[in-house]
Amino acid sequence: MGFTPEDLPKGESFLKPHRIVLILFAAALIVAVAILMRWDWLPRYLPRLGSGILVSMVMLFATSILGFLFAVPLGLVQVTGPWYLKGLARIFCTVIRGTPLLLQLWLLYYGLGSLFPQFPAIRHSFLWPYLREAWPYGVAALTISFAAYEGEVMRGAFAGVPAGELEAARAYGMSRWTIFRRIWLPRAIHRALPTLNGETVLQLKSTPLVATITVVDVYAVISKVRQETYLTYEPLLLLALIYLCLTGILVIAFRYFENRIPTRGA
Amino acid sequence: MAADSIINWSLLSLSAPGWGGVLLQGFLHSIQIAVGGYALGLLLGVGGAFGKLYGGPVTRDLLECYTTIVRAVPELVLILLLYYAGTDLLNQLLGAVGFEAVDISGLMAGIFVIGVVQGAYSTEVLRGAIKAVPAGQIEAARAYGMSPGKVLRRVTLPAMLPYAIPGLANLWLIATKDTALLAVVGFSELTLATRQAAGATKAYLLFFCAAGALYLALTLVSNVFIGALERHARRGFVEQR
Amino acid sequence: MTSTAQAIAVTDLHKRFGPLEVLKGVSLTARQGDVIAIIGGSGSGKSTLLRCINMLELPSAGRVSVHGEEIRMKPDGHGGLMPADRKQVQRIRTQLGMVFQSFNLWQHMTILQNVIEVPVHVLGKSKAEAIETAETLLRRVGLYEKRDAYPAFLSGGQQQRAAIARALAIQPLVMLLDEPTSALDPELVGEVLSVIGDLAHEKRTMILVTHEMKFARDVANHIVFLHNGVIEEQGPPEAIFGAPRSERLKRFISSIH
Amino acid sequence: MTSTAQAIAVTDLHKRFGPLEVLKGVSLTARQGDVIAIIGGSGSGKSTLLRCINMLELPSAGRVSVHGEEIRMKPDGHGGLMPADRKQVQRIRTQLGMVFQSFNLWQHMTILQNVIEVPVHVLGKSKAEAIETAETLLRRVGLYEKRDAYPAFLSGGQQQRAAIARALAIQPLVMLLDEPTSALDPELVGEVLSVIGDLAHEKRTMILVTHEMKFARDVANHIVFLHNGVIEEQGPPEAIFGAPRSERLKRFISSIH
Amino acid sequence: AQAETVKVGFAAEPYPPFTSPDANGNWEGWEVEFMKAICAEAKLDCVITPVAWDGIIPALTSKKIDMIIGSMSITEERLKTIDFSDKYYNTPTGIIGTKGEDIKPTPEGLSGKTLGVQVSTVHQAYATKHFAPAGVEVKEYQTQDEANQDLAAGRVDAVQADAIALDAFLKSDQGNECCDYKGDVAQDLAVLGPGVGVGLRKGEAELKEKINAAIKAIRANGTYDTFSKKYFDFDIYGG
Ligand SMILES: Nc1ncnc2c1ncn2[C@@H]1O[C@H](COP(=O)(O)OP(=O)(O)OP(=O)(O)O)[C@@H](O)[C@H]1O
Ligand SMILES: Nc1ncnc2c1ncn2[C@@H]1O[C@H](COP(=O)(O)OP(=O)(O)OP(=O)(O)O)[C@@H](O)[C@H]1O
Ligand SMILES: [Mg+2]
Ligand SMILES: [Mg+2]
Repeated sequence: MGFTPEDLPKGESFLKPHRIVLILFAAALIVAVAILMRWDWLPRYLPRLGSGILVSMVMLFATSILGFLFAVPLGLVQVTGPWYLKGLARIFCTVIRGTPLLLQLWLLYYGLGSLFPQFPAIRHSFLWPYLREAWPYGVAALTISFAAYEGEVMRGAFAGVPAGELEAARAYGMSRWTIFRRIWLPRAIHRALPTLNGETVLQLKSTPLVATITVVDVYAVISKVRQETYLTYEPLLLLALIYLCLTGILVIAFRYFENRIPTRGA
Repeated sequence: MAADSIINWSLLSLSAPGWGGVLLQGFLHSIQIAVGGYALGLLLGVGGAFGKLYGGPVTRDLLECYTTIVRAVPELVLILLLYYAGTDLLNQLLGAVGFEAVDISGLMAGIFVIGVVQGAYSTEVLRGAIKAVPAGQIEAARAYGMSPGKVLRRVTLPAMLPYAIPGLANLWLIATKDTALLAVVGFSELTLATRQAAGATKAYLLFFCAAGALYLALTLVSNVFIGALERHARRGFVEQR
Repeated sequence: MTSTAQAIAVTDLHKRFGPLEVLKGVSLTARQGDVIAIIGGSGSGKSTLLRCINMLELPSAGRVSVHGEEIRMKPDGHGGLMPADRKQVQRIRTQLGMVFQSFNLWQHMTILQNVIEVPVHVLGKSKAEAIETAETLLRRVGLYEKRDAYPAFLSGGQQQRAAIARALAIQPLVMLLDEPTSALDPELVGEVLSVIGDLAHEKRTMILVTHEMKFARDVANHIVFLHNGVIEEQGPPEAIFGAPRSERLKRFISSIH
Repeated sequence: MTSTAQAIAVTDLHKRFGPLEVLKGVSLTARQGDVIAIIGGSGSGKSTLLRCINMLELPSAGRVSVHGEEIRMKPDGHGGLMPADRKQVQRIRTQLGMVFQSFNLWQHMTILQNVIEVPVHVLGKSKAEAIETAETLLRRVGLYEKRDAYPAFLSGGQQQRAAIARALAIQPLVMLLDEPTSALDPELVGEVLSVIGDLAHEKRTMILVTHEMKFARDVANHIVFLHNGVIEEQGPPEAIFGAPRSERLKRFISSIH
Repeated sequence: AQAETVKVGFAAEPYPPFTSPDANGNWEGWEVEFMKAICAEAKLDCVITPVAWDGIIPALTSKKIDMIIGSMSITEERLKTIDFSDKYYNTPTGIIGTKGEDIKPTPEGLSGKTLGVQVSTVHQAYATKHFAPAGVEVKEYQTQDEANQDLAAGRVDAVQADAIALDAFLKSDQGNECCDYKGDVAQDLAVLGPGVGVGLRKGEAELKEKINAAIKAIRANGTYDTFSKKYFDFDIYGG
């Protein structure tokens, strides 16, 4: 029995005898699932599944990019900002992280959203066609949530950039904005990438919540399959598979960015 | 539309016709599930982490599958799958060996589901924490002739705590909020109780805010305890700004 | 403007951290081409003095001039000083090439990117021109082959040399070096020594902190012995090491076995 | 059992990391009371040799004896060796006091707890007795006042001394020290030197790795020059530093300015 | 005979006047009274078990509940998976909409509008079959309450549901203010089915007989009418 990772065998080939057995077993399981379960409904729903996946992806990308844009200032002011901004950012992050996303979503959609029509000014404004849709509320709630979680991550990342590297930048006469743009931000993002990867997977997994406010994402499509076919497991298994694939794509994409700047393993 | 724009606080009173009691009851259920699920998850996590670090190749690969799949599939889907298929399978198994089908209560199912999900995450947190212990600390213990078990008890476990606590604390907060997902299987925890109260009284804003406040209070109280625990575990470690 | 030959002038510099007064009135002049070595015990304020010269630490009192231009300061309202003109400090810093004890290379850039960063993004040189200069410098410190490596993959000595190349790339009037040979093995110390010797021949002014007395004696033309925040003694190496006058310096030198 | 005077015997030791052969057949004997200094360039295998002696690295081939008892090895099935008897290794390790280059103090214990940990939990001494010994040792290395501090709050020199106290507390037959003066200022090097001198007077055997030649010359009675995984030359300090024979050693010593 | 325990499932959301929770956490409404009457009559020891509507059929088939008394209409599609007792009520299907909006309960009258329905109801099936092809945007909600909510909030123009449930909504402050009844939809037996029955697992003939007998009995002895009068001023059993 060893106690450091160094003791573990490494550098061996991926295909070892027990792996082959495991893979065969998994393959058998998949074949059994494919044959023994009912999949005749699949072709009928394919187009809808496609558009559902598209909606999920759009939700994911739009909200993570928007959320990240908010997260950078949120993290930054918590590290260097004046006390009132620091306090506000802290409160925002604590409140959002302290309450369930589902609740925030409903609060926005059924709570806030149902207040709007009471004001004729809003009801007759050009915004109304959007405000009566569900997706803006979904995007808003997911963006806010991502911003709060990422704000924390970026706070840690900004604070974690070695002070010496910032000092070096100052010592060579960089202005504060140049330091931020050239050294602090890229370095912080570089440090935060592995965490951001995990958080983006979490964000992907939060997207099905928008189905509860009538946005038809892939989860909603699968729900519909379940309700229309009264099948319990098959649609859920397919859904799990879809999310596994999406996660895989995300992980690979992030790996690519991480590897652009190599870091030395511990 | 002035009817419900004036807040009717009496709706929150603890006894009927106020809904405060129902909400608190749901809150209690949420905490029960969170505590149970978290404890189960921790148990799975300790086993998983050690299995992954020191187990045989088969154990490690199986655990890798477990953590990868559970962390990649949305909790909502896992809860539905485990709730329906998991209990179904269990009963079929029991039936096959000749036992009576057991009746799995919503509470037990909830704890089971949250525990399985949490187990995957805490496996990773604990594994990372053990790996974060500087190799030199463990080498020093071995250099002075400690047996493997002693190294684990006297050095590895206490030394990894500071690295594990932030992650484990996050998991606890996630556990308290994941209970909300059990609303989809009709378990009457805080979120569902809120929805019922809001639906019956139409005071949506009021009840959503009340539930939010309850969750937030739980988070804040937890933070106090976590902070104290972390300070204790970090004694001897330099503050990292 | 005073004589152009005066590269750095520090006058009656004080620095306190809360209750602790680290520098208690230090005055120091470096003429162009001088190599000044600051020696002294741990905690005597050597690094703090170096950092005050380029305003990485703000002095509590005192004046600093670089090539005859005094850095304008104003009270910060807490009993200390702060720069009156941020732009002036930024400009003057581009004339001071600092080499940090812990290198402080930017980890997200390759060695070449580290070296051209300031010329391109602060001094406004063209990228092609900056790369040309940088490659010459890297060749000189023996790191040309490593120009596309990231700092984390270099040995300590290589990082040290990259940090020197980065400081040289801004063509500074004055180099400030904080323990440039710490954590190097004897052979590498020799290498760094020769690079610094070359720089001295080019009449570049250098102020360096070191705890390797041999190194100080070989490279500097002026030694400053700092003790408890004041300059106990200064002078040419022969005088300092050969005929120390103060009790403290005698004890310090005798401890070097 | 061979002569009790033979504290450590390393015979034809080989160590490879994958394709890289770091030690290519090293033999070394230390009699009781010897102080052996291992010198050599960066990457020459000094640390690896020290770590092979107490089996922190498993040798690929060769034998190690401690006080005449040979550590029994068996093939590990991948072309290397592994201990045949884990219990024997654990027992022998309690006779070898290792001081690591990076100290490796246990961060979650105070200095006193660090020092009594092994006596109480491995050697089975009573806590009171262990504390008494530990306090004597800490007084001796000048750390008695710091006994309830955690390692992270000590300066480098203090940590270094605590690590020595921890190794001494197990009353080892042999001390293994890896660069015990790295990152210390000249005055602190002197302190460590005197502690090691005291140990030598007690006839404790010591094997130490260092890159400070002065230090090696002052403290050791036998110098081993390692180059590229083989012992190029060994002998008393006067011979090694005064009259080096091999080309490589001449060059290494001349680089010490 | 000894009373056996059966778990009766229904949607955990308010669906007045059939099932809705009160502030004590108790469930009340017409369907709750019907349930009690049936269980008393059939000598069953019933446990009220609210579950999520969209998982109610899996819950039945995986034995988490034993029967569904949750305003579930008897349809061909559902009969493929589960069994039903005889119907115990049948009401028309209607459409409500924003006051003053020109909406008719026909494909043409709804064209270009947004119609809210609850998922996995006959209303969803009906709307999908008859309205969606005519250019009506059909929006699906997890609960009827949410659909009503969005109608009041102006996010949908009309809602199709059970006429009685809609009536209850229109009588509430919120419903009264925003919306009015636009009429019944045309009958389509194949989709809307013969009415609402008790949902049962397939192959449990004994339980099914008991329930059918109990429904007959409470219809005959007047119990059904007695509690129905508290809620409705017409015959909810329907033709
Ligand atoms: N930011 C700070 N806050 C508080 N005290 C500080 C700070 N920086 C330095 N000091 C203190 O000022 C004194 C001088 O520090 P300085 O780093 O200048 O010493 P030094 O002469 O460079 O020593 P060394 O040889 O160990 O590098 C020390 O006692 C140190 O603890
Ligand atoms: N775990 C390891 N895996 C692979 N290579 C290693 C490992 N440990 C050491 N090496 C390599 O073995 C060689 C010798 O390393 P060692 O640490 O013994 O050098 P050293 O003589 O102590 O040098 P230094 O003076 O820099 O400490 C080096 O080239 C090093 O890269
Ligand atoms: Mg210093
Ligand atoms: Mg070494």
